[in-house]
Amino acid sequence: MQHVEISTTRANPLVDPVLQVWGWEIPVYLFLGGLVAGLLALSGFYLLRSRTASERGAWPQAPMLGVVLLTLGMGALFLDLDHPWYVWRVYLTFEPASPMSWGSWILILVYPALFAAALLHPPERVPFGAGLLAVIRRGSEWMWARPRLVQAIALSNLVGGIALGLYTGILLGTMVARPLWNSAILGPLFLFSGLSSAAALMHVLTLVRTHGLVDSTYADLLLHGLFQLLKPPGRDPSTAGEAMVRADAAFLSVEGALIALFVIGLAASTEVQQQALQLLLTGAYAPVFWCLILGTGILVPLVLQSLELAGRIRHTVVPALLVIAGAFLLRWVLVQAGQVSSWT
Amino acid sequence: MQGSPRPYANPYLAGFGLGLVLLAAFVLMGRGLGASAAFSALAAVIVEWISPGHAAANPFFSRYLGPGGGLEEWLVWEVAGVFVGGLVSGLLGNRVRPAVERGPRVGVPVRLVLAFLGGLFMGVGAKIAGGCTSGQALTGGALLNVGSWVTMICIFGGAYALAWLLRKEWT
Amino acid sequence: MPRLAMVIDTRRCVGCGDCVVACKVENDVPLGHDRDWIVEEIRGRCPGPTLEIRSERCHHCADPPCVYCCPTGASHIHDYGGVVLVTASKCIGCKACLAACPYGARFIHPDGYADKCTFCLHRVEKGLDPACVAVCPTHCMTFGDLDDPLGPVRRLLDSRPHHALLPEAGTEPCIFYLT
Amino acid sequence: MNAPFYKFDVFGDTAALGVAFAIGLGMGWFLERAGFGSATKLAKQFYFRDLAVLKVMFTAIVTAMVGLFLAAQLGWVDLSLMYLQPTVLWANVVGGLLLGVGFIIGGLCPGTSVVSVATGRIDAFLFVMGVLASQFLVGEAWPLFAGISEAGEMGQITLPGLLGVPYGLVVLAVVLMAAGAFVAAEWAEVRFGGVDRAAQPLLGAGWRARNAPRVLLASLAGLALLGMAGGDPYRGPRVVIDERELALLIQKEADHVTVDDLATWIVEGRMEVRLIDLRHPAAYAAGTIPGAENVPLADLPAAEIEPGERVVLFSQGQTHAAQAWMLLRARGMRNTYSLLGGMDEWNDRILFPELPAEPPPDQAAEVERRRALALRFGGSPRVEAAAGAPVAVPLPAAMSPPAGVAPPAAPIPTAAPVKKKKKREGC
Amino acid sequence: MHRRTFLKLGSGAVAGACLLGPGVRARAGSTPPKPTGEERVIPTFCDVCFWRCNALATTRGGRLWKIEGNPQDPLSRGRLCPRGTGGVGAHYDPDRLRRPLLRKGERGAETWHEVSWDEALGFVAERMQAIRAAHGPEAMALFSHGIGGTFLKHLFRAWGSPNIAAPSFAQCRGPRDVGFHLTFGEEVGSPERTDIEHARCLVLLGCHLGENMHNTQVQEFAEAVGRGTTLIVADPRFSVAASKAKYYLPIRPGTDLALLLAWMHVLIEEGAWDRAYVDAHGYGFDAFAASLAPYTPEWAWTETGIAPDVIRETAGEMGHHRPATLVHPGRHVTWYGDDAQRSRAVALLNAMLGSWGRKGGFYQPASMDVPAWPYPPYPPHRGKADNPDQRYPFALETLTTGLREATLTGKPYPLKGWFVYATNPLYALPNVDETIAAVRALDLLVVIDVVPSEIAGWADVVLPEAVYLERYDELNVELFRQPFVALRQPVVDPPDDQKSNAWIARELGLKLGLGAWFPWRDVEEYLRWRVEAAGLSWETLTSRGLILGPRTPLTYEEGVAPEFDTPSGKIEFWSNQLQEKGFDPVPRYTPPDPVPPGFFRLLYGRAPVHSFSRTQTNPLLHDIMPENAVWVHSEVAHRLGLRSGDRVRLRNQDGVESGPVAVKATCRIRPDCVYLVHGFGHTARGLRRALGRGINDALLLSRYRTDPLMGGTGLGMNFVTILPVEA
Repeated sequence: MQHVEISTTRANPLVDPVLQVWGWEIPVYLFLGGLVAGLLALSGFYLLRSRTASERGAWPQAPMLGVVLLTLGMGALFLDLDHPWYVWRVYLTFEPASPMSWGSWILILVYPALFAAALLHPPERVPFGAGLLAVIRRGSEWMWARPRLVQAIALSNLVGGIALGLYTGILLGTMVARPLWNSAILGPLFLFSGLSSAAALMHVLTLVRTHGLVDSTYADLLLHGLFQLLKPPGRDPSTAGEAMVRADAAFLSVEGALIALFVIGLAASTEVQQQALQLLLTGAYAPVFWCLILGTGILVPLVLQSLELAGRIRHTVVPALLVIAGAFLLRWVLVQAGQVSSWT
Repeated sequence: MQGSPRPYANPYLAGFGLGLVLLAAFVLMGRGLGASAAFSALAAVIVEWISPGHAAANPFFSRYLGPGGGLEEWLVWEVAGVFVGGLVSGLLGNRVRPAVERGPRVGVPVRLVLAFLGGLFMGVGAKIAGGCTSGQALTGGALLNVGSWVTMICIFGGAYALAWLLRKEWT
Repeated sequence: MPRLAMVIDTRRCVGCGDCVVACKVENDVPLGHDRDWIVEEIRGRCPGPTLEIRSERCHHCADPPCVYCCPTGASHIHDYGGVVLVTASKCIGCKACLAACPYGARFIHPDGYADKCTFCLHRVEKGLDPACVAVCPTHCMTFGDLDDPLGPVRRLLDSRPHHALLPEAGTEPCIFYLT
Repeated sequence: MNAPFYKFDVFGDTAALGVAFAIGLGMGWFLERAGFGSATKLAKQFYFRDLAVLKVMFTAIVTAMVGLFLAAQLGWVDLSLMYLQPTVLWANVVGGLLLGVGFIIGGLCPGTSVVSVATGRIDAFLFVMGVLASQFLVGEAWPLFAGISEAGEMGQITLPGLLGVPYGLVVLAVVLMAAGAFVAAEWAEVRFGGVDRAAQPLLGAGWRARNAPRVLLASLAGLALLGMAGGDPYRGPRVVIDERELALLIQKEADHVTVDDLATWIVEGRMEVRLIDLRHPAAYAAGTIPGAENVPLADLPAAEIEPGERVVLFSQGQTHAAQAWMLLRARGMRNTYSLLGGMDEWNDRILFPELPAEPPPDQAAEVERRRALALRFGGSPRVEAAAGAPVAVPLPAAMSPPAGVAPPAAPIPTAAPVKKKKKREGC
Repeated sequence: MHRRTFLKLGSGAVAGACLLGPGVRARAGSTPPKPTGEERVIPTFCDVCFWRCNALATTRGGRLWKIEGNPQDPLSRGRLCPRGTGGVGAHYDPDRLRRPLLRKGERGAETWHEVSWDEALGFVAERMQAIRAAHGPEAMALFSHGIGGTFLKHLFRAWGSPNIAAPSFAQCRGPRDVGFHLTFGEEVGSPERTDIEHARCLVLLGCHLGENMHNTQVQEFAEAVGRGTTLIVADPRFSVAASKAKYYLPIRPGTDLALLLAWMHVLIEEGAWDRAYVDAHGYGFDAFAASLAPYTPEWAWTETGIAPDVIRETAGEMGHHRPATLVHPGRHVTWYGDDAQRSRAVALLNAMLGSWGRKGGFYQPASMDVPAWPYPPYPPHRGKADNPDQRYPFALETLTTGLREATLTGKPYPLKGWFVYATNPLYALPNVDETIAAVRALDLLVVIDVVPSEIAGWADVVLPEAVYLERYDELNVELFRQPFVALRQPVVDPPDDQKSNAWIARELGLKLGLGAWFPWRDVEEYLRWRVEAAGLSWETLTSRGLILGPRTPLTYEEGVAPEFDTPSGKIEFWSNQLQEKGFDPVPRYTPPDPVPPGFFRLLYGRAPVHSFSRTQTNPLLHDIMPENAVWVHSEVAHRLGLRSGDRVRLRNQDGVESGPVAVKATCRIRPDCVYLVHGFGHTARGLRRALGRGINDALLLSRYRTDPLMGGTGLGMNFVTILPVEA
C-alpha cells in the first residue's frame, strides 16, 4: 500500500481539520422542513381526496401546526447564518443554479398555501381575539363555498409539500465537493423521511387525543390545534390512527428502500464516494447509522407497526416516536458525515 | 391488542436466552455484560459538558473520558440496546405502562424516595465492587472469577440481611 | 478578455510560507484565518518518498460550485479575468459555498461573510502580480493570462508536466502545479 | 476460528459499538421477558415468594459458563483473552454488601432498572437518577473510595486457579449446585410464595413446562462432563492454527530473513525490527547480534509482544527459532520472522566470513563489503591464503591517520600578514 | 478511537442534549485595523534574522502597512523571506516591552516595576561602578547577537571589558569557520561565499536549505534546483532539500565524517580529484591521501548505512561536475564535538574538487571601505575570561560557554555582571541549569530586548528596545558578491517608551563617564559622518536604503589571485598547526555514541517562519506556525500506539522532561531519531501568545561535548524517550 501523508498550514475555523460549517441548526431545519413538507403533502392529499365536508376536516390543524414548525425551522436556519441581517438579500434575486435560492422561494410560496389551508380549518375557540376568529370563520366559510378554490389550495399544499421535501435533500445533493451527499437519491429520501415522520407525528397526536390526556375544552390556540389535529368528526380516532400507521409503514418501507439505493449508488461509484460511504457503514457514524437510524428508526418501528396493524399489540406512541427520532438522526448524521467527507 | 399484560416467560428459558447473549458477548468481544460503568461514563460526560477542566482533573471522571470513553464507552451503547430491547419486549408483551411499582403497604412518594436511595447505594456499591449485578455477578460468575462470586454472595447476603427490616416496603 | 491563472513550480517551492504571510499583510486577513496556505504531500515508501510542496489558495475555477450554490449572488465570477469574488454586502453567511468548495478555500470572516483569495485583483488591476507571487523568494509562482498563447503561464504549461488539484471534481481549476 | 473476535481485530472499535447495541438488545429483551422490569417481582426474591432472579441468573451463568468452557475446549475461543475483573477481596465484600442493600431498598439493579424505565416504570426512573447521582458523588469523593476499592487486591484469579482444581470440575460443580438451588427454589416458592405446585416448572405438572428446564440442565451438566475430558481449557499446548496459510508462508520463504538481510537492515537502520535472542542467557551474555534482547524460548509465551510488531527470532541454529516462530504465529503475530541459520550462520557469514585473499575484480566490491560488515559487527574475515587455510588478517590500522608520514619538511613559508576580514554575527 | 470521532458520535447519539450544547466557534483575534491614508515607502534593512536584507517598508497615514524586498538589493533581490515579510508583526506585537523595568521580587520571578530611563540607567551605572571597584572592569560581560549590538560592544570596550560573546560562534557556525580557516586560511563568512547559483553539483550535509531561510542562499538554491543541479543530501531527516535531491542519503546521525572520508577515498581511488589545482595550491596532499586508505565505501556503509555503490556514485557525480561542485559547509554545525575536524573534512573535500575560489564553488567576496569614527583608543584590559591558557587553541571568537564557566568558577577572574542584548542564553546555550546557576551568581544582569524573553525574567534591569523598524543602527557594510553600504532608518516611531540601542549605549556611557567615546550627539550624526567620510551621499543612502559598490572579480577564473593565509601559504591538506597542538593533522573518524535502547537521538532544526526563539510571539509568524511538533518515524509511532496529533512528553537521558507536545508521525525521519524545530515552548509569562506552545529542545539538550579545537558545544549527543501524556 502506498504511504501518504498530507499536512497543511491552513487552520481556518469551521474548515479545518475537517469541514464543520453546519452544527445543529441545519439538521434541525432540514428535519422540521421535511416534517412540514410531509404535513403539507398529507393534508393536501386528504383535502383533495375527501368527498364529504366531514371527511375534508379529517386533518384540520395540520396546516396550522405546519406554520408553527416551519417557522421554528426557519428560525434555526436564521440562527445558522453568520451574516443574518443580510438575509433579505435572498429575495432580491433568483439564482437558478442555487438550491438554496430555490428553497428560499419555495418557502415563501409554501407559507401562503399553508395559511390558506389553515384558514380552511379555523379553531373552534381561542382564548382571546374572538372577534378576529369570527372574521376568520367567515372567510373560511367563503372559501368552502368555492370548491375550485379549495381544490386549488389542496393542490398547492400537495405540490408545495413535495417540492419542499425534495428540496431539503437536493440542497445537500448538489454539493459536489462532499462525496457523501453526491447522490440524486437524497431528494426522494428526505421527502419520504419527511412523510413518514409527519405520519408518525399525526399518529402521536391521535393517540394523545384518544387517551384524553388533554382537556379538549382547553382553548389555547396552539394546543387546541395540536390535539384537534386528527379529530375526524364522525370517525373513530383509533381508525384514523390506524390509517396513519398504515401510511407510516408504507413511507418507512420506501424510505428503507431509498436508503438501500443511496448506499448501493455510492458503493457503485467512485473511490472517494466509497470512502465517504464508509463513514456511515463502518466509520465513526456507523453505530448511529446502523443502530439508531436503520435499527430503531426504521426496522423496529416497522415491526411494531405491523404487529399493531395485525392486532397483536396495542397501539402505542413508541413506534411513532422512534420514527421521528430516526428521521432527525438521519439528517443529523448525513449533514455531519457529509461535511467530513471530502475529495482529498 | 388492547388488554392485560401477558405473563412472563419461563425463568429457565429466559435465563438460557440471557446466557446465550452473555456467551455471544464473550465470543464476540472477549468481555461480558455490564451496566454500571455506563452510568459512570454518562456522569463523566455530563461533568465534562459543564466543566471540562474539572472533569479532566478528576481521576474518576477522566478515566471515562479518554479515547474509547465518554459516549464511545462500550457499555453506553450496550445499555442503550438494553433500553430498546426491553422496550420492544415490553411492547410485544403488552407490559409497557406508566406506573410506580410498589409494595402494598407503601405510598408512591415513599417508594420513589426509596428507589432513589437504592440507586445511590447501588451506584456506590458498584464502583467499589468493580461492577454491579450484571458486570460482576452474571459475567464474572460465568467466568468463575473469584471476586465475582464473592460479590454475588455478598449481594444476596446484604439483601437477605436487610429483607426482614424492609418487609413493609415489599410485602 | 484574459483568463487569469497561476502556475506554481513545486520543484522550486520550499514551503517557506512567505506567500501566506504576504497575503495576510497585503489583504488584512484576520489572524487565525488563511486565504492561502502550504500543503506538504508525501507519497511512497521510506526512506526517500516523494514530497510535493504546494502553495494553495482558491482555484478560481472556471466552473465554480461555490458561485452556483450561492443564493444571493454574492459569490460571483468577476468580469475581469474570470476571478471568483465575494461581495461581502450581499453575503448572508449561509456557508453553502464553504461546503461546496472541494478545496476548502473559503472561510467565514469574523465579520460574518464568506472570504477567500481574490487573486489580489486590486494589485492585478495596477499591473502588479498578486502579493504571494511578488514576494516568493524561490520564484516558484507565475501569474498571468491562461489564454495568451505567448504568455508565461501558457508557455510553462506547454513545456513542463503539470497537474491541477482534484480535476475529477469537474471544477476546472485555474491553478496549475508543475512537477 | 479465533475468538473473541474483537481481540483478534476482526472488527474495530466503531463496529464494537454496534455489537454492543445488538448485545444490549438481547440482554434487554430477555431481562424484560423474565419480568425483571418489575421491582416488585425482583424484590419477591428476598422473601422467597418468587425466585425468578435466582433461576434466571443461575441459568444464564450456567449456560454461558458451559458454553464458554466448551468453546475453549474446542479451541474456538481463547479463554485467556477474556477480560477478567481483578479480584479485590475487601472491595468485593463491601461493594457487594452495599449492592445488596441497594437492591433490597431500591428493588432494582442498574441493568434491570434500564429495562424497567423502558417499560414505563417511574420508580425505576428515580432509581436511575439515584445511580447517576451516586456517580457524581463517587467521582467527587473518589480519593475516599479509591482506598476501599483497592483493599485486598488479589489480581485476576478464577475459582479453579484459587482452588487448584481442574476448570471442568468447577464448571460441573456449579452446574450441579445450580440444579440443587433450582429444586430448592421451586420448593421455597410453593412453601412461602403460595405458588401452586402444579404451575411450577420443576415440580409441577405439564410435560413441557416441567421437562424443558430439566432437559436443559441435564444437557448442560452432560456437556460440562464432556468438556472435562479435555483438561485445561486455556490455550497453550493445543493451538488452533491455519495450517495451510502457514505452509504457504513457509513455502514462499516468507517466514524467515537471511543474515545478510538482517545485517543490512541493522546497518542501514531501515526498519524497526525487534530482535529476539532465544538462547540461554549465558550464551546471550557471551555475545549476540547488536540490539538483540534475550528471551529464552521457555519465556517466550510470557513475553509482551504487540500483534503488529516486527519481530525477528533467532537461536543458535535454525530449529528453535522456527519453533518459536510457530508459537508466535499461533498467537496471531503476523510480522514474525526467524533468522535463517541462526547465530551459526551469523558467525559464518557475517562475523567471520571466508573471503578470498585476491578476489577477481568483479567480486572485489562484494568482498570488501563483507569485510567491512564483519569489522562493523566486531568480527574478522577469514582470508583464504594461497595455501587454502583461512588466516585472520590483522585489522586495518584502527582508522588512525598514518603517523610519521608528514610531508617532507619543506620550508614552510612565513605566514602572509593576515588580512583582517570583516566578521559578522549570526547563527 | 479519537477525540474527534467521539464528538461526532456524541453529537449523533445524544442529539437532543447537544442541541443546546456549546456552539462555540473559536474566533481568533483580528489584526490591527488596516492602515489607510497616504502611502510612503521608506527603505531600511531587515533584522528578523542576521541576513540583513534590504527592505522597503510602506506606511499608510504614518502607520506601518507592509515590508517588501528592495529590488536593488543583491541580498534579497527584491524578495524577503516570510520572517521579513512578517516583520510588520514585530512592530504591532502586543507583548512588547514598553518601559524600563527594575526587578521587584526574586530573580526569575518575572516581577518588576516600571521606572524611568534615567532611574534604570542610573541603577545600572551604579552597579557597574561597584563591580569595577571590586573586581575590575573586565568583570562585566556582554552577550550580544546581531548588528544592534555594535554600540553596546563599543561601550564595553570603552569601559574596559573584552568579554563580548555571541552564541553564533560556539553554539553555531564556529567549527565551520575554524575548519575552513585551518585549511584555506579564510572563513566562509556570512552571508556565505557559496556560489550555489552556479554550482552544477550541490552537496548538503544535514543542511536544510529552504527550512533555514537564509534569503539569498534559498533563492540561489531554488534557482539551482530549477536549473536541474545535481543535488546530494545526506540527512537523517527527509528535509525539504532532501525532497528535491537526486540522491538522498538517510545517514546515521553522527557519521558524516565517515561519509566525507569515504567520498574522498573514492575520489582518490578513481583519480577524480582536481590534480592540477591540488598540485598548484595544496600542501601535504600525499600524506593526506595515504591517510584515507582505510576509509573504503564498504567500511563507511557499516557506519553510515549508506550503501557502498551510492557512496561511489555520488562521489562520481562530485568528481564529474568539479570544480562547480559545492559541498556546502552548513551553518549550525555544532553537532558531535568533533565538528571543527568534520568541517575541515568538508573544506578538504571542496579543495580536492577544486571548488574554493572557483565559479560554482566559493567565490571571493568584496566590501566597500567605510572609515570608522575616530574614537580615542580603548583602555587596556587583562585579557578575555572565556578561554584561559588558550585551552581551545583555535577558537576564533569569544566563547559564550567560556564566559558562563568563568562566571561559575571565578576563573581566570570573576565575572559579576552580564549584559544580554537580543539573544536568549536560556535557549541558545546548552544545559539550561548551568546558565541559571551562572545567572544566580551575578551581581547585575541587564537585558536589552524588544519582548520579555525568558532571560529577561531573570534580569535585574530590563531595558525595552525599539524594534528595527523604529531605529537607526550601525551601517551594514556588506561583504558579498557585490559590495554595498546599507542603512537602517526608522520607519515608524516606537509605540511607547522604547529606545534604540545606540541611545541606550550613549546614555549609559555618559553616566559611566565615558563621554570621550560618545562624542556624537545622536546616531544620525555618527552615521552621516561615516557615510560622508566614505565619499558617499547621505541623501542617496536615506532615499534608496543602500549604495552599491563596484563589482570586483569573484573567482580565480575571473582573475582573483589565489592566496591562502595558512602557515604554508597553501591549502593545508596536512595541518602542522594541528599537529603542533597535539591534534590530528588530518581528519580522523570516531564513531558516535550509540543510541541507548528505548531512546531516540534528538535532532533539531529551523523552520522557515521563525528565527531562533525570537519570533514565536510575532502575531503574523505565530499564526502560520504556533507550535512545534516532535517528528517520529511512522512505524515507531505505530509501535508506540501514537498517531499524528497525539500529545506526548519527551524525557532525555538525564531525566529532563518536556511539556506535552504533538506528534508528527512521518516517514520523513529515520526510526532512530526524533526531530524538533528549535525555539518553541516558551515559559516567560510576558510572551502570552507563545507561552506553553510546543516544547523547547534546548531544555532537553542537557549534555554537550566541547570541541577540543575551538570550544564549540556539540549538541547531538542527547537522547530522549517518548512518554504518553498522563490524562
